[in-house]
Amino acid sequence: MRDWLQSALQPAGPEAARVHALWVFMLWISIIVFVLVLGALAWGTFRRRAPGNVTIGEGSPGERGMKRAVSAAVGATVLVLFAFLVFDFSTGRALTARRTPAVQIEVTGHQWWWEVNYYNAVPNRRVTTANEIHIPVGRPVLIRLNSQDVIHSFWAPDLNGKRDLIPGKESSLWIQADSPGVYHGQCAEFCGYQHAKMAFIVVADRPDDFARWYAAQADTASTPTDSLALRGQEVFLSSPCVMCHSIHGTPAGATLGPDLTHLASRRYIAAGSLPNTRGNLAGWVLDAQGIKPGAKMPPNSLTPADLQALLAYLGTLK
Amino acid sequence: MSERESLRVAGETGSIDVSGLPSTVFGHRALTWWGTLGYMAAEGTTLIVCAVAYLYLQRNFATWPPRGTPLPSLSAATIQVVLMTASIPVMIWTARASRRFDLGRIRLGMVLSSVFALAFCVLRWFELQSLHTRWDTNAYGSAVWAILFAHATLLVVQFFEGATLAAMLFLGPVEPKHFADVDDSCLYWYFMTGAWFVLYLLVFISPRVWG
Amino acid sequence: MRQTLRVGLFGAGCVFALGCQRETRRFRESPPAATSETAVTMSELQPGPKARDLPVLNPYERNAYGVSEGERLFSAYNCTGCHSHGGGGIGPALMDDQWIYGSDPENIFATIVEGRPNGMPAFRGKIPNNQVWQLVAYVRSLSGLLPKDIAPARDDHMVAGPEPQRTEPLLPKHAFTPPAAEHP
Amino acid sequence: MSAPVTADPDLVPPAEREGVRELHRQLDRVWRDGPGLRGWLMSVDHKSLGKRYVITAFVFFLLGGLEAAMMRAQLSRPENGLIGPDLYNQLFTMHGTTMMFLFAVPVMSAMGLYLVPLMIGSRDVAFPRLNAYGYYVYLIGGLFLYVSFFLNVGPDAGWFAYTPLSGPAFGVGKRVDVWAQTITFTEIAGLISAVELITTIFKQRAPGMSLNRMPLFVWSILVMAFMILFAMPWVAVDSQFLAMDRLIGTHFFNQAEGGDALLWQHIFWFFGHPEVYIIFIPALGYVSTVIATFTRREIFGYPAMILSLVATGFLGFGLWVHHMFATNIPQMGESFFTAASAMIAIPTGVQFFCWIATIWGGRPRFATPFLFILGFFAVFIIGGLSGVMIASVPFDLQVHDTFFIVAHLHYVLLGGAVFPLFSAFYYWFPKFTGRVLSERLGRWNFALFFIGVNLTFFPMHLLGLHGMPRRIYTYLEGTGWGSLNLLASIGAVTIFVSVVIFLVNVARTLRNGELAGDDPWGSSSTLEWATTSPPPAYNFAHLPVVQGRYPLWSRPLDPPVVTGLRTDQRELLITTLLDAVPDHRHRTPDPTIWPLLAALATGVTFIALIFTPWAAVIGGVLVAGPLIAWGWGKPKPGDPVVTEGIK
Repeated sequence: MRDWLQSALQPAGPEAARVHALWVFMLWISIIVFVLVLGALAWGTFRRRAPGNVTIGEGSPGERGMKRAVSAAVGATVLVLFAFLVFDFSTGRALTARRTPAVQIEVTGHQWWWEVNYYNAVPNRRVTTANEIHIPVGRPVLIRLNSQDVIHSFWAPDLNGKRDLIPGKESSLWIQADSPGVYHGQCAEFCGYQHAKMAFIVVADRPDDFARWYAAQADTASTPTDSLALRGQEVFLSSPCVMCHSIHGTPAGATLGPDLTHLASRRYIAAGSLPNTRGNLAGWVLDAQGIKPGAKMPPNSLTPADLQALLAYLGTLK
Repeated sequence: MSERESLRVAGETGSIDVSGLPSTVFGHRALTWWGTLGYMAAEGTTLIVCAVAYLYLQRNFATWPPRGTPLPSLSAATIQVVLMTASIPVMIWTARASRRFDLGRIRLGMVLSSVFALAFCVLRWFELQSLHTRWDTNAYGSAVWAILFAHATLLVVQFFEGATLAAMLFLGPVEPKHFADVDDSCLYWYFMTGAWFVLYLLVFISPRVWG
Repeated sequence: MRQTLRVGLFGAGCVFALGCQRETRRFRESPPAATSETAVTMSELQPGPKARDLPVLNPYERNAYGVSEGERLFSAYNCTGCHSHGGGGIGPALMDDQWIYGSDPENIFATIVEGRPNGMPAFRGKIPNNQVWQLVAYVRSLSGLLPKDIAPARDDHMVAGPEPQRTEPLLPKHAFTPPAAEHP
Repeated sequence: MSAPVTADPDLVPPAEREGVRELHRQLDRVWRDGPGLRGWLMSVDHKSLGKRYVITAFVFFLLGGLEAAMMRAQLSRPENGLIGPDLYNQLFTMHGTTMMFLFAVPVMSAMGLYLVPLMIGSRDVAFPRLNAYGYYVYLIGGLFLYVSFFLNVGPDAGWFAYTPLSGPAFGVGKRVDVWAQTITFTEIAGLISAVELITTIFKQRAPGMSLNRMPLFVWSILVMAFMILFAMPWVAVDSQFLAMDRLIGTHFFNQAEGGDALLWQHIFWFFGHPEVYIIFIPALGYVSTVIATFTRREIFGYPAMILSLVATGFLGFGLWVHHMFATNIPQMGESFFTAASAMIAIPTGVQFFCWIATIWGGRPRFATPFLFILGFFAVFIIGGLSGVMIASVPFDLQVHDTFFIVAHLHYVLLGGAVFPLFSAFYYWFPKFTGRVLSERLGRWNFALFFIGVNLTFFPMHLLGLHGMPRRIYTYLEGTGWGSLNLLASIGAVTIFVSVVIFLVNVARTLRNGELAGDDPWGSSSTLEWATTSPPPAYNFAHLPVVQGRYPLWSRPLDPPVVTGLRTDQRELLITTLLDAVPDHRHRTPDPTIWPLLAALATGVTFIALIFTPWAAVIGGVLVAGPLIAWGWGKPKPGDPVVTEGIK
């Protein structure tokens, strides 16, 4: 079933499932139409004809039969299109039906990563993360979409269709996952050099897992205990890192780049293009341009010791 | 039976001798008339796009023109309208003269037309002043400047064409086709002025009616 | 004939060079440490005999991408907080042609890296050198010290015009009113 | 002078033979282009210009194809390091811009400019100098784009150049300005060709060719011309708005100052969707012409065909929003545009069924042009069906901006335009050059092209459904898209080979292909086949008189012709709009250099406009000079001159 990383043909939520049903219907209609039309063409082209050649330009016998056939074909076309419209409109209505969202998430597009903010009535319980969206399984979730720079498009094929993120024009999208799992998504509107590597994942958790995850994310980062990590924190705070990234619980509070408060808890770095391993992280910190040319993360030169310390510190940001 | 009819009947049976046909005609019979019409269609569409942009951008503002930008003053634009209205009879008169191959009159007509066109261009300058905004102030400024400039290109083209034609008619050699050209230039004139009447209502009046 | 050909080729060469230089996107810059901090002398005092101070040339002055990056960083690093979009505020205006500490690239570089009295903070170690040079290029473009075809055009922010000229902030179309959400 | 009625020296009694030869010599003297390079540059003949137009457009087709090949090479395997994002973005922008603006539309109007006067029995288009001007503007625009590309100033914001990515804040450097001005160039050329074609078709048809006897090809060109006339100004203005935003700081698309990014999309697609039909409708004309010739019977349902063409032309303007379904527009609008998009399948269906009926009732002959038409049926139907699918909003939201769309649009445009175009090349090549292309190579060309197209683009449907977005310069190993992409890249190689075979075929034929004679197909129905191949500078010694819808099929031995046009100067016969009754004789201009100079001045102006707005003023003066000289022609001896007080 789920043998593709992301696919509209392996629906994992009610929205995607409806669209998939529509697709199957249209596919079969199309196959039938295709076979019929090309069959008629083939027959018309290769049918055996009476010997002896007709003088050029003279109409052949059976014009009236042809007239009937053509009219019938046109009528059939109209009927098929009508059926298609009915199915389409019913699907469309179902998809835009309003529900009470279990969670509201504001997703903001940046060149080239996704900022994720969870609404919460209690201001200091709001959660900010990046490129990784956790949702409770089996519950409708409302995604509110905005962009900071250019037009992006939010698309997780397994869950629902896409919706554009247009600067200054908020839009919204419903997603819902039937079963726990990780669903991949990607930017679908050309947005510059790294449009190709602007991915994200949606993680559907069981309700209790989700609550646990949310609680953890809402906390600030704990001050490291071992000396190496402490050294790493100094490195972080005294290097260009702090110009763009924020870690709650430390002076680092910039919002240009992804929030790193719980970096170590994420599955991927660099907007879904690298698994979050120590080695990848090191490569990303030193030479991001080698991995995502044009990305806004500048290259950094750190002494091996500093690098090790920094990685140790980042590793503590569970 | 008219010349044409006889030719048609001839065509149904056999060959046709067209040596008797005229070589200079006016109105929709002439090729240039259709050419002019084509360009009026294209330029008309251009003006429509500018108007569409104006109306579309309006939805982004609570007040139109935006708060802080005064309404465009009417004086220059209204004078423009009056002057254009006044010019139309002159051009009709010129068109009639051209169809009668009256060289003297169309010379006068073309001179008048270039004078009018020049006056329009000058007035256009004052109209731009009377907008009380700049193209780079906000979307409203951009839209109105775009409309006035798009229409200004028509004025400039008309002045250029009128002046050249006048010069030709005086310096010669004058060919019959030039009479047809004068006729077409009058046609274009009606389009140019008519277009301005509409745009005047859009840019200068409509904000006053529903701001 | 051959002469004209040669001239033509030469011209084409120039255009090519300029076009390239203006348009290249240089993503993979050498890390900050590679360009030594001492490329710019911060003080007149030097050990040993006086060395001729060569004019430092900024790699981004002729590169539109570098300048636009500088523009992005200018607001990203909140230079706008004090200098506005060049108009000035708490800090001096950068659009005019008055320079307290000099308008040469190396002077502006020093200003950013070392900081200046009365409020200009020092960004040494915080901003990688290549980004500083990008900022320098942009700052110089603000007062028209860069060729027009390289300086960036208007940004997508509000124009720095007199207050009443501005439009009220726009309400997003189809604004969404959040229904009551359960709190996890 | 009274010329003998028949223009073929061998058909007239010996006594008159010399007179006929003299007539040919005389007309040739008057209509031939001047000698040498100068004459070549001064030419205003619709045939030499049309030929240049077609060749130029085809060269751009090859360039666009090479760009596509590079992209396929890059995508052939995951994480490929062949091409970086910067170059890749330029490549797909150049590919789209080239194919849409420099190849598809120009080649269609070019074929029209060459063929229409021949098909309606006239001697040139309505405004020959304007025709030359239009071609040179188009040529300059194309060269400008490619020179910029090689200077690394190639546009990189996509052929759709969505703001704000293409705007001043994110579109760095002059790349997008180059794009915007290229658009202006090509739109001017397009509008000129539209006016040319409409006037020519309305007023220059041979006596007796009333509207209801007009060949279907001419009808399709007419509809195309009208669509160009009302669609192209939209994108021209839009790109000027963009250029102004970038150069003089206007705010059309700047959200912060009340501009609107969606305004760009609305205006662009209000042109962009008709654009597709501007490309597709002339192709329908080729199909009808070729089918009639190779089934040797008249097209079934002539009135239905015309009504469908016109209906398609109108409906084409009502669909643009289906390119913007993902931008959160109101439900009501979506439903309307879905219905409209589905609706347009009906007129297309009507034409398909009429063609099938025609073939059924006729006696097909499987020459290469007809093979390409069969290919057109198979390929285009797939594109049409997937087109109906993506008219559905929910489904479109899944596949929008994915490779499914890439597959769809290539099936539609290659199937709907390029297959018929190749068919047209093979069909009319003898008329253009006087030699017939090799059938054997032609079959290879067709077979490989057919296989290649399906091999390249069918897998893309699956890629799109499996989540591969458009315009990505690479993709990760884990996506599993590798094998399908490799398949597509192999298909691209096949297409490449087939196009090379076509070029070889052309080269060999030009050197020593078999001679065509007037009509190598033996069963053609339209007037261009009534004259020699290639046609003489004056097209016809005597303009034909038309007495039916398929003049060459119901042709008496001694066909009626028009006499009495002056032979000592270039003169056209103008007829009435509806019934094509002779109305008057029109003096048409001789060769001149001014259109070329005017085009050069225009080019300089537009290019300078990228750097300073003042270029508009200086350029205006610059262009005015050649235009005055152009208009102020000295009358030739024999032209009537008006003296004082003529009444």
